[in-house]
Amino acid sequence: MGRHYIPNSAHKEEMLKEIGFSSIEDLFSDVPKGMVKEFDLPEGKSEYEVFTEMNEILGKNKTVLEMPSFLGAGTYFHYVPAHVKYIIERSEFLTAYTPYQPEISQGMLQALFEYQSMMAELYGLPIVNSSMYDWGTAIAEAALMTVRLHRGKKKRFLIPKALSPEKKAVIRTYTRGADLEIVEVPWDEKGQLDLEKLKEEVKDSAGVYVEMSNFFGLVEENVREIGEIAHEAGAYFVVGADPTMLGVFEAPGELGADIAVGEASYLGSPMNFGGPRAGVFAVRNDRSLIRQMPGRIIGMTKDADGKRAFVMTLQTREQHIRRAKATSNICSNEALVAVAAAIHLATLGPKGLAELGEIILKNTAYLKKRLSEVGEVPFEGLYFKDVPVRFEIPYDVIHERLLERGIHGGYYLGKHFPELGETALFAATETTRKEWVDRLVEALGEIISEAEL
Amino acid sequence: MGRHYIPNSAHKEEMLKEIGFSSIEDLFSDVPKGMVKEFDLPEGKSEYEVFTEMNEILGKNKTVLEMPSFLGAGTYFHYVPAHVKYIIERSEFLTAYTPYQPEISQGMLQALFEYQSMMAELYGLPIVNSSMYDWGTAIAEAALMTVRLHRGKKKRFLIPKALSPEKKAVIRTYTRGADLEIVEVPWDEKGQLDLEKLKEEVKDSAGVYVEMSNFFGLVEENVREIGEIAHEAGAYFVVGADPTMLGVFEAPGELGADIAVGEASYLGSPMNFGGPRAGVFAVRNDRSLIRQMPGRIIGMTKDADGKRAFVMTLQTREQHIRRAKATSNICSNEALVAVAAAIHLATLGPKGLAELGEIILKNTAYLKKRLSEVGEVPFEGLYFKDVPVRFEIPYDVIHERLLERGIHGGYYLGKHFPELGETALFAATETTRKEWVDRLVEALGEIISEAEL
Amino acid sequence: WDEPTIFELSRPGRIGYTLPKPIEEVEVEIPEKLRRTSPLKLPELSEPEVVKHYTRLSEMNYGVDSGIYPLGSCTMKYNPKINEEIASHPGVAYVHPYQDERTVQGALRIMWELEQWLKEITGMDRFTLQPAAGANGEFTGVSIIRAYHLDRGEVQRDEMLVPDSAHGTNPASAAMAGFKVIEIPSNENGTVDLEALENAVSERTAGLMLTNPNTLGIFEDEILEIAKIVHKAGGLLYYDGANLNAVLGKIRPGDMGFDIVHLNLHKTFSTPHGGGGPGSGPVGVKDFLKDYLPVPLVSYDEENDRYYLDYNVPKSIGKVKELYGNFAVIVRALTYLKIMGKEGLREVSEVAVLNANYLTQKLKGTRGYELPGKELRKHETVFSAEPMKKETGVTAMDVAKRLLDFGMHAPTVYFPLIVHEALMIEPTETVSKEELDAYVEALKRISEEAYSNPEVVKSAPHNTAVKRVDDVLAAKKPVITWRMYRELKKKGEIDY
Amino acid sequence: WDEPTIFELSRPGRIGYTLPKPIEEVEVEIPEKLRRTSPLKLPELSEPEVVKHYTRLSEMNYGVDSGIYPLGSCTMKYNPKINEEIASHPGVAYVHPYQDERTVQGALRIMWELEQWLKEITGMDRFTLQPAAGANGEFTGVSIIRAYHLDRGEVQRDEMLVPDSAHGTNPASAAMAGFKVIEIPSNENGTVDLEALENAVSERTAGLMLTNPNTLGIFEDEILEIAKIVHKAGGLLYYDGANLNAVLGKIRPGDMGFDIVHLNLHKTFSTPHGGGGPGSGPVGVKDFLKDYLPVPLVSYDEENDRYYLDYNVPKSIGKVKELYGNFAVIVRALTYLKIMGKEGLREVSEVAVLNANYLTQKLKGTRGYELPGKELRKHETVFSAEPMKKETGVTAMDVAKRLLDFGMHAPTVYFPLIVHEALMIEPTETVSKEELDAYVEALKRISEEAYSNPEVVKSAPHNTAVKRVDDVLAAKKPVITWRMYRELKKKGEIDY
Repeated sequence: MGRHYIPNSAHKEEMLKEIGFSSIEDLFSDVPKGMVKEFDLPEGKSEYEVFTEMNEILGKNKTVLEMPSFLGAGTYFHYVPAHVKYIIERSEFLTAYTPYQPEISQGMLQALFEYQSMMAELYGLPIVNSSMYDWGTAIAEAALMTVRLHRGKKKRFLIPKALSPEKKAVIRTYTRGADLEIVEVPWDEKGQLDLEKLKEEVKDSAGVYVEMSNFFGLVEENVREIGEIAHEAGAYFVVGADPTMLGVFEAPGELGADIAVGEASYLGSPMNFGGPRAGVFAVRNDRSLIRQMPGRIIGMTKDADGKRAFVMTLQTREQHIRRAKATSNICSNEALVAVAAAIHLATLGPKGLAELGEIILKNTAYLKKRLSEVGEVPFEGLYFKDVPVRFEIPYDVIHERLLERGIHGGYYLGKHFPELGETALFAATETTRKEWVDRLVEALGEIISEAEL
Repeated sequence: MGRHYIPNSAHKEEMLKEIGFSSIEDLFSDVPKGMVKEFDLPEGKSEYEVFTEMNEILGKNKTVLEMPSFLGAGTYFHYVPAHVKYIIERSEFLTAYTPYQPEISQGMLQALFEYQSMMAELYGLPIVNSSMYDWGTAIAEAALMTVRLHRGKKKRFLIPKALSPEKKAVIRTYTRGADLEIVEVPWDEKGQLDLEKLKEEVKDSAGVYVEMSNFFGLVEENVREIGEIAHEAGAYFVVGADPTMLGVFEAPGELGADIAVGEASYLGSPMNFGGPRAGVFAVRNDRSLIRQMPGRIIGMTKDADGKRAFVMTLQTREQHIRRAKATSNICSNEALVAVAAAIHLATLGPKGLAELGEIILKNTAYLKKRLSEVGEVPFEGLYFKDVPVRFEIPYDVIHERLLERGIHGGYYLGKHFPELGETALFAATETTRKEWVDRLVEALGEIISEAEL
Repeated sequence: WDEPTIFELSRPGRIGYTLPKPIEEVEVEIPEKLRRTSPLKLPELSEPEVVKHYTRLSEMNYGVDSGIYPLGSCTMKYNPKINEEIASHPGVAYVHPYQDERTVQGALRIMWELEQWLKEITGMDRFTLQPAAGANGEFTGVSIIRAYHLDRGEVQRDEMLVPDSAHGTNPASAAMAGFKVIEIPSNENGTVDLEALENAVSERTAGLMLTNPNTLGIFEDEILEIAKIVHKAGGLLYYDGANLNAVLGKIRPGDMGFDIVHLNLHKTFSTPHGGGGPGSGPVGVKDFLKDYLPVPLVSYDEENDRYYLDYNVPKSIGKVKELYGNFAVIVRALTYLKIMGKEGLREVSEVAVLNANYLTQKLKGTRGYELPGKELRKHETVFSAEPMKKETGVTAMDVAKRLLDFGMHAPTVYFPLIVHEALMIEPTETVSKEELDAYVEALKRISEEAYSNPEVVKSAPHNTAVKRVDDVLAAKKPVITWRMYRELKKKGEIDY
Repeated sequence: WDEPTIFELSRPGRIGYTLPKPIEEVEVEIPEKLRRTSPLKLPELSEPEVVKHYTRLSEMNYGVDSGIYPLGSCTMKYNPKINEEIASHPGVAYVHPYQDERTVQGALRIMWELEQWLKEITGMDRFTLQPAAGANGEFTGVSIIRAYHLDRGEVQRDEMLVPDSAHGTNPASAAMAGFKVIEIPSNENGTVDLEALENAVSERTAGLMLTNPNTLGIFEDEILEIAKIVHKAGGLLYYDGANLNAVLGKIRPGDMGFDIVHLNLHKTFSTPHGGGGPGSGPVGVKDFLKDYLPVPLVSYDEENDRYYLDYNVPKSIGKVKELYGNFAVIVRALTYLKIMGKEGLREVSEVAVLNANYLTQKLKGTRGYELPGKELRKHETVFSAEPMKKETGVTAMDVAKRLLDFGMHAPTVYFPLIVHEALMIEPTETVSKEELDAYVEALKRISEEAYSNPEVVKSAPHNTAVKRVDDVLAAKKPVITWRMYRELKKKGEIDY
């Protein structure tokens, strides 16, 4: 098998002869003796066999189309319009690589320039790169960047305690080499970032990170104030935002952010069991920030005829030129995911993005209202997508019983946030259906009363 | 809803004003009063809602991926390589129409020319049109064509009795307007076309039709002889062939066919619950035949610079020019299905097509061997894809019991061929798996012994 | 660029396929006289080469996603991608038409649901989805007319009336069904001449096939009188649905007096045209004709909530195509309808008509183009380049070819036949004002060129993959296959 | 052609989206200070316009299906379409990463199965699929090296050795993980200078990052000695898998002495590059390092036939990316592996190496191009255009640009850094002999042009959508967004 992908399989003898070799093994004559070996691998199969085999394996996954699911916690079931998928499957986009030759890559370059332009609008910061791996690595790179901006003299970076455990883990791993101290700022009794604690901790920090809605889905009310505290202490202010909220919520740049990050894959990409995703990375138009920025950046310029054209730019920050002194090691990024986000944004426009944000707010409010009937929402406030609910009985029991009823419940918080007790995060988006929520609440009611018996 | 497909929905007032109309209703002022009405139709829905709704409806279909199925009888589960689907989904092919403007349609024209060329190789006849609706309508058009070739002086057309009821019905409907007499020639005790009866009936016939493997899957042994009988009687010889057998079986043209027909969708297209399909239509290189041929034909020619180019040709046969005197009314055909077949054929090549034919023969042989253990195969001979099996108990009982076991049995023959008794056609292709056949035979064994108790 | 034919790309020994092994390695003996001995010169390529070849060919083709495609009477509207996504569901592709009804309830429900939409949209009472295309639908319709009259013993009704502006398929379909075709002239407005119609009808009249709006894009405002005349004479009224986009969601053929309707799902209902097909041409009839429809119909047993194939059609004309129709096309159309809904469909016709009139008014008065018939158009418009031809020698075909140079698809040309040098333009509702403006601009520029530098138009196109294609040579010396090409080339009979 | 930006195509009021209604029409109050007041200048278009725009953009882009794409070190092989079909299964797209393990057994099994393949292919004992790309994998690998030494108390091991021919990501990743990078020079053969290596290792050595074959396409034939030197000094050996295509199915990094390996699924395992990503960079380690891998791993409980996410990794470095990796890429790679099988994989490397050597030999001796280092290459080859530059002024960049005129993608240029005017060509196994011949032909023709008419090369490309792009201006006057463009244009600071 495999020969159907390999045209010259049919011409090996002829080609070898033409270049004066007598066998394929001659081409490997520089390999130490005994190193070439027979592998213990299965035989190849026909496409049909692999098609059925992979279909059968994938059929063992239960999808959110088959089973109402209330999982969120950083990954959300948004609907991706069919034309977005259709376009990014066009081989000219799909199979190209990094546009090293701009003259035959104007399509991808322009699409990425448009992505940068749209994200700049959303985040209110004019310099956007053409993607990081995901939101988590974008925060981590931002943390490293704030340290570089302080020339390594400050090695402290503040993050909220109410942050995704995934993101925390990534930040810690990424910053270990640079010996950063990552400090978690707790939430107050309202679930908001504790400003007093922040003031205590902010001294000597290179940067402060906050998200416009925290891991519990609570909209952070004091983003602007947090930024002021950071700036007063000489720290850079890094703001994370879910792009789907930015049609109705103020742009991070307007709230004082020096750097903004987010998750582009919430627009235009399905969940894919967690990947691929794409991190948004935006900064103020400030030479010092731009110089320290990680990632690929597309710029507009002109061609030899004076015509508008696009090209990768500011590459002297990058690893293929600066090597060990680069701002980041990133090379392959998530360009296609970024293009998908751009296509989705171009489809939504300002009105659609605002409408999307409102629908999510309303659906979250409905979910919260109904869940309050069967559990306790620990913090008052405005929720976006996620809602935490505390139960009187162990959540694993609830989870089991829900699953038996064909419903996938929320994300258990107790493991990473034991102080919250038997609390789980339930999420809503524009795809959430009323009948799902009603079924969930009914099931929860039943389960709780059963348990109380 | 719908405005997202309609850019000028946002500019109606402005555009109306610009052309001096004051309202949309002005544009319909020539419509009789009261004719414009409010329709009783559902409101539009979002793409997401329709996506889930259609998914749920389609999810109620049980596919042959989920359930071993032995249905054939003119529709077969062949595997379509992924790249075939991928290419015909490219919008330049998918969304174009008939290539009326050859200068910007060279892609589709060349692809169809290549389809014609490959089918000409398969069927051994050099003139091929760029598709009919399906095999059935191709036979019907061939029948009408043989009558036109006889200037309407012969109005008799012979078909085998062992022909698909679908095809028979189409032939009868199509030829009623021309007052054709359709005569069915029975099979002999070996299941082969009865040559003696044929000789009796052939007199005054405009054409004789036979298929290289009949409806029961039996390979017709005397195709050449049937052609000789037809020709001796002054009738045109029309041969039908499944293209997947033509890598190993002789080309119809070599067996004496004046006209050959077949089903192109067996290559490159899935079953799609029966449609779309595409009829192959090929004739000898004879001016009189070409003049009477139905359908679109692509030809090679040159452009103003003398460069090779492709164009629709011999259009004076067609309805848009000849109107009531056209050779057929066909306008839209099945171009994309034909292109899919061409891509699949280009992928298979001569070796692949022969291998495919052999695999089908072998799998059919295995199916026949195993089914002979539990029922009776009424005719000896070589089978391709379909195998008839007669049971001692009513087939509807067997069908029910198989379905209960998650197996879809064969096509019941008793309705259209009562003389065969409780017989059903079971089919194999290259997609048939050993474990399916073994499960089927085991289940049949159980069902039969249960019934005998 | 030039892409070689796939035969030229072939190299012996290359393989593009994988196939599963046979279940059992038995020898299967093919009788010697049937074994293939003749050459089978199929191309030999690897998969990457096949994909590159067809990718490059596709890039030499213009589709709806490439730009404006205002081919008159073809309704080249945007094909929503959600249609394609739904049609690629395994529940479409991997379903056998003979499966037990209990295992295809989804498929049957889709067909049934589509029928309900089409009934309300047309004002008909029952539909068959079997026809594979518009012409196949027309044949179905006229076959029903034939069966109806025969059934009533009116064997003498062998004349089908067809306006001179009709699509070519109308007379061709009528002839195929055994009718004599009687052509009805149009009046100076571009609509059916009532007097001529009165004179044409008789006890031999089987029916009248009509498109409304007609192929000039003009609404037959006397449609109720037309219906009265035909019905009074004992004929039936057949609606060619090719132009339904003009009245979609606003006006129903059934309310105009039509008895039979065919629709083109690939035009009005946004399914892609596939470079010439597959299409789908459902046929709807009024109640009194439903017993003549092809078998099977799809029916719904409300009591048992069960959809089924209904073969109980007592006077059925039989079958016009194998099986049940182009199901994958049907799925797309239903998807579209559900998204559009009542208001969406009305918006379609309103904007389609607005766009056509906008273009008409913007272009009107441009030197060389003439607007025949009434000014008020529906979804399409027809101009005549006759003045231009007379004054400059530039023909409608030249104008069409020159448009290609501007990256735009040409209109339908030389149709309808009653307009000399016809340019038949149907923008559809899915193009923007800017695209319409650019199209008008291009046509105006061509007019200027025709009067100042006609050669540039006559020798167009200049910027396309190939220059103007010699179709006369193609017909004179047919080269239909690669094998023929090589043979003729060898003999020196062709020089390209 | 020129395609306007999507902002220029925007018209107020147009709508391209549909959204479901909210569950309940409640007022949700956004605190005033957080409500958006700043402008949100997103484009407004209908869906057909969006699709046309991006379709046209795509047609201005060159991909693997467009023609030969021999970008050195990038392994731009054909991406089988079956990979895409499997990756579009709902069981990929519509699965949440936090779902109960019992509902994602398919996903976990796919990850587990892929790991088994990769283990055998590399000779490693355990893999993480978490890294999103090669560089992310490198960072994972060097972080493991760091954790390993720290865990053993060898805090002084802060030096990472990297050959001067290495990919730029190697030193960058090492630096990110906190290492000091020590560059090891190459010898005249183009391979690691053993003496220099001997001199460089010390008790501060954490490890050596190596690509084999290296970026010149030359196999490090002294690899066993290299391994010995590094291991003896207490360092670990890291394998940059970017060039694995050269030895796939024939030789295992583990057998060469490597302790850690990263792979690029988007290179060696045929998943598409997406215009720059997503990729996937799994990292494999020998048994003694498996406790340092990122969490979670995917394990299989044979007894209960259950796959699970395994967080029990005692000394884990943590996470290098959220969640579990680019699953949709992983699915594609496994599909490819199952089709290829043992023999298929070996065929890949054999023909990839054959193609590279064929090209090398065919091009060798052409005026202006020089072949540095050893002649025998593996999957790629590097020529220097230094003689051409000296003799004609035509640079490697000019040669690259001129190739575009022939409809071919350029090689990687100016890399590896140790070769002046480098042209780094990696044909891969999926191109045909004719494509190789045509590429050599083009390079020879460019050589002729350089010596006869250098201007035509220096001013290339001539036949592309845009002429040579001014990247100096782009860096001098950055224009990163549409808003910046408009502002700068208004101020007159840019003239395009």
